[in-house]
Amino acid sequence: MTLVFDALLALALLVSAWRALAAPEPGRAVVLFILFGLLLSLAWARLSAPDIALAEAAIGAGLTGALLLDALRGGRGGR
Amino acid sequence: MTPGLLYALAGVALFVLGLGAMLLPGPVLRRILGFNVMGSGAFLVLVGLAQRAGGVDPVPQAMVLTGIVVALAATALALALARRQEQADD
Amino acid sequence: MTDPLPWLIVLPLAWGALAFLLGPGRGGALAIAGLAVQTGLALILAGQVLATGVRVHPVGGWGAPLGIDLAVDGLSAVMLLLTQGVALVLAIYARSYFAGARPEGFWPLLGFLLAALNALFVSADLFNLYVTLELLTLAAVGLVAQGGGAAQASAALRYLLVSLAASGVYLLGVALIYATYGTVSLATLAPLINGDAPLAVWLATGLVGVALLAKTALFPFHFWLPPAHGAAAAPVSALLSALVVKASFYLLLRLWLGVFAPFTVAAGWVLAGLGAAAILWGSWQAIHARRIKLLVAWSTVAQLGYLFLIFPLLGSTALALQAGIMQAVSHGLAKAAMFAAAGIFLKATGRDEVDSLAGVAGRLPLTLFAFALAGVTLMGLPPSGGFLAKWLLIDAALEARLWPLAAVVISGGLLAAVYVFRVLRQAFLLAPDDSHFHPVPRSMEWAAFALAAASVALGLRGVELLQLLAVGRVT
Amino acid sequence: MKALPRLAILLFLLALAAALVRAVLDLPPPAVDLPAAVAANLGKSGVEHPVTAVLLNFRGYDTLLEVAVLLIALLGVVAVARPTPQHQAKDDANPVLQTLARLLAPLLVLAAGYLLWAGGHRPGGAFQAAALLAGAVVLLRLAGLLPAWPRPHWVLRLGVVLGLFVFLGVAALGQGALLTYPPELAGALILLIEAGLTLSLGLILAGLFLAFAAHREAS
Repeated sequence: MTLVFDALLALALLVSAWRALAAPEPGRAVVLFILFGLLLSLAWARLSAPDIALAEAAIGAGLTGALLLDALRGGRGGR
Repeated sequence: MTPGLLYALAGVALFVLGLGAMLLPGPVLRRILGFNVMGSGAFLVLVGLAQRAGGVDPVPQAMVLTGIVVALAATALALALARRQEQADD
Repeated sequence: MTDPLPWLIVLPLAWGALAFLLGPGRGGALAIAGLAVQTGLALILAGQVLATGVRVHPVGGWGAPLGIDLAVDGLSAVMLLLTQGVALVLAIYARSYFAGARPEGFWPLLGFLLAALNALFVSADLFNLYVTLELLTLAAVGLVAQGGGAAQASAALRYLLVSLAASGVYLLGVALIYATYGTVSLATLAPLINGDAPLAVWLATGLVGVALLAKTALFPFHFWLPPAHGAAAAPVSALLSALVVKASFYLLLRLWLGVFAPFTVAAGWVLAGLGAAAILWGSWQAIHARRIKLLVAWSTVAQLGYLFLIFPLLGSTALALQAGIMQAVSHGLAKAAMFAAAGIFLKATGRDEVDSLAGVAGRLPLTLFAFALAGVTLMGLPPSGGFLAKWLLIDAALEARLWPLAAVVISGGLLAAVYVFRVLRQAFLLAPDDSHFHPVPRSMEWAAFALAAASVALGLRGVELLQLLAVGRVT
Repeated sequence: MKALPRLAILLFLLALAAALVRAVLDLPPPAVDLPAAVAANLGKSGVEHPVTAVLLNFRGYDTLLEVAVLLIALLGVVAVARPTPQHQAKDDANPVLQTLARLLAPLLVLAAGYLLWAGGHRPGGAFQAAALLAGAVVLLRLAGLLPAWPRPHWVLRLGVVLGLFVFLGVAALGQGALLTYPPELAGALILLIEAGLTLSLGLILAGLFLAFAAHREAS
């Protein structure tokens, strides 16, 4: 049962990453990327790596996300 | 299949996805996101394979913590350079 | 802590951080003092290696594979000496170059760049090497972006993205190695890796190799180098061309001769072929470059090509390694001198085209002489270090009956002569009446001359260097 | 780009993926058992949490270099940021956001302190604590309660490098090899390093954002 959850989570990781990279619009790409970071944080928790899960949520999704969002506000989205 | 192996395989897919985004032509933002996805994939492979038989290996976990911070530093620098480059185009 | 080895990493980190604390543009004197001490430490270390052989320093006292080991053999010692020496002279040059202008973060970044280089040359741990590579990349990119112009930012961004992609590929290779063997320590890995390793190790070898080739800018991965090295300030271009690209070459060589040796035999020819292409294509572009710094940068692409000609020969003769390192060292010195001279031309004439050099021979004879001496090394004329390198290379190629390699070496030297003489001929033309020359500090001219003279003198005193190089190899 | 190179890249990526998957599914058990070595030496490391022991003791050297990586990124971002003549963020900021920031920022700082302390024996530590600290600064900034940061003042610069200096000092001044802690002091020294790192990394991470934000306001 837990393996099913893991498989779904892995699939969600791939889909969110794919959509973030394929998104034509920068805002959408960044939001999807932040979602990817949060899902990844969950995956780290599933891998018994709570330290990385914390860091991924705070740094990978949080701070990187804040920087990316700020980049979007600044202009044409760092194109 | 253990969760470790499963996430390692997901990591391989993410790595190739991110590498593709960096190699194929596209906007700078996509390349920067691609670098992050690629790095995350490599991190998952590192920890996932180390824990493929179950159990916990703190060594790759500590390496990934280092790597996440390095990735943030690189992303910040890349975004700042991208913005500077863009200003010239205006 | 009395061992000089870790101080080569601690010191530049400390003066880099101190320079940051002092504020934008400050810290030049500190950097020069730090580099002088580091040069002394590198000499002491080289003496120790000559006297007692390979030195190992277990960080934290744990020892590999639990901890991280630092290791110095002859090869690392040569690279450390080259790095401290070139950086010391370039720091003196940069202090005059940036006088007046506030070079923002140049001095702290220089400290971190040197810490990264030294750490890379002594690390014996694949993951630690990843961290040093990232440190090196970010410091180099930060230096290119100094000055903050859009052109620099654009070149820096391209450089950064290529380097980051390469780092990611390298990291995956490390992950596969860790998965297979449970360690990333080179010393622990060496006895474990053999020819019938699983597919993961073959892939890891390929991934790490390609990543390092991209970072060394071997043809066809060279495309990021000319814009980055051409757009940066002259002292930065000199550091990048002389030292930074050599670092990833050094690492490739170290891994190729060490842990990855069982897999790399067939790829030697591919590398030599790419190296030959780099020599021809880089020289061709240098001959046709309009801007002088771009000419020198394309020449770097060509000269890096020689480094890869040695790979198919490494198995058959010890001459090949000697030739490669002699080329790395003499090119490092000569190219630092050339970029330094180009920076002086730029300051004096205010323009950066080759065509604007007319009259330089009369106004800046010492700098032009430095440029010409560096050119002698690039062409491979006696008695320069470049001559010794190319002589050893031809010798090794003929010994292995691979005369096409020898032919490439000779034609590369002729092509180098074309672009060097293109600059010299222009410099000897009479200056137009409306031209202005700005005075340039003598210290800058002497710095360029010292580097060029060293690249020639290397040919006369190369034996000592080769002796050091021969000291036992750590894997 | 033309279609052909694109197709070649896609084919290459597919081949790479296939080879990697095959390699991953066909691995022998590792020759070296590093987790066992970590467990055996955990008692001598000064901390109880294995990841912290690896991060700040067994492989603390990686972490030392990584601090320099962050500092470099900050230098790079500051170098390309253009100086700003004035900051008007305060005037147009949302009052609700300001109240929220005033409430949340102290909580984030408190949580950072907890994570820092917890790192010795359970998940947490300097990096996560620093990220929360940076989060507090960024929040205050977004609420207009802090100015942008185009050119850091010397007190800020001291805060930024303090962590590296503490780390370097402990690393270089010990007996024996680089980064050797005396066993009886290891726990205290690691906590000292972590405290310095939390402050400095927090400021650096926040600085990456603030220098960047200053850059935007200028453009």
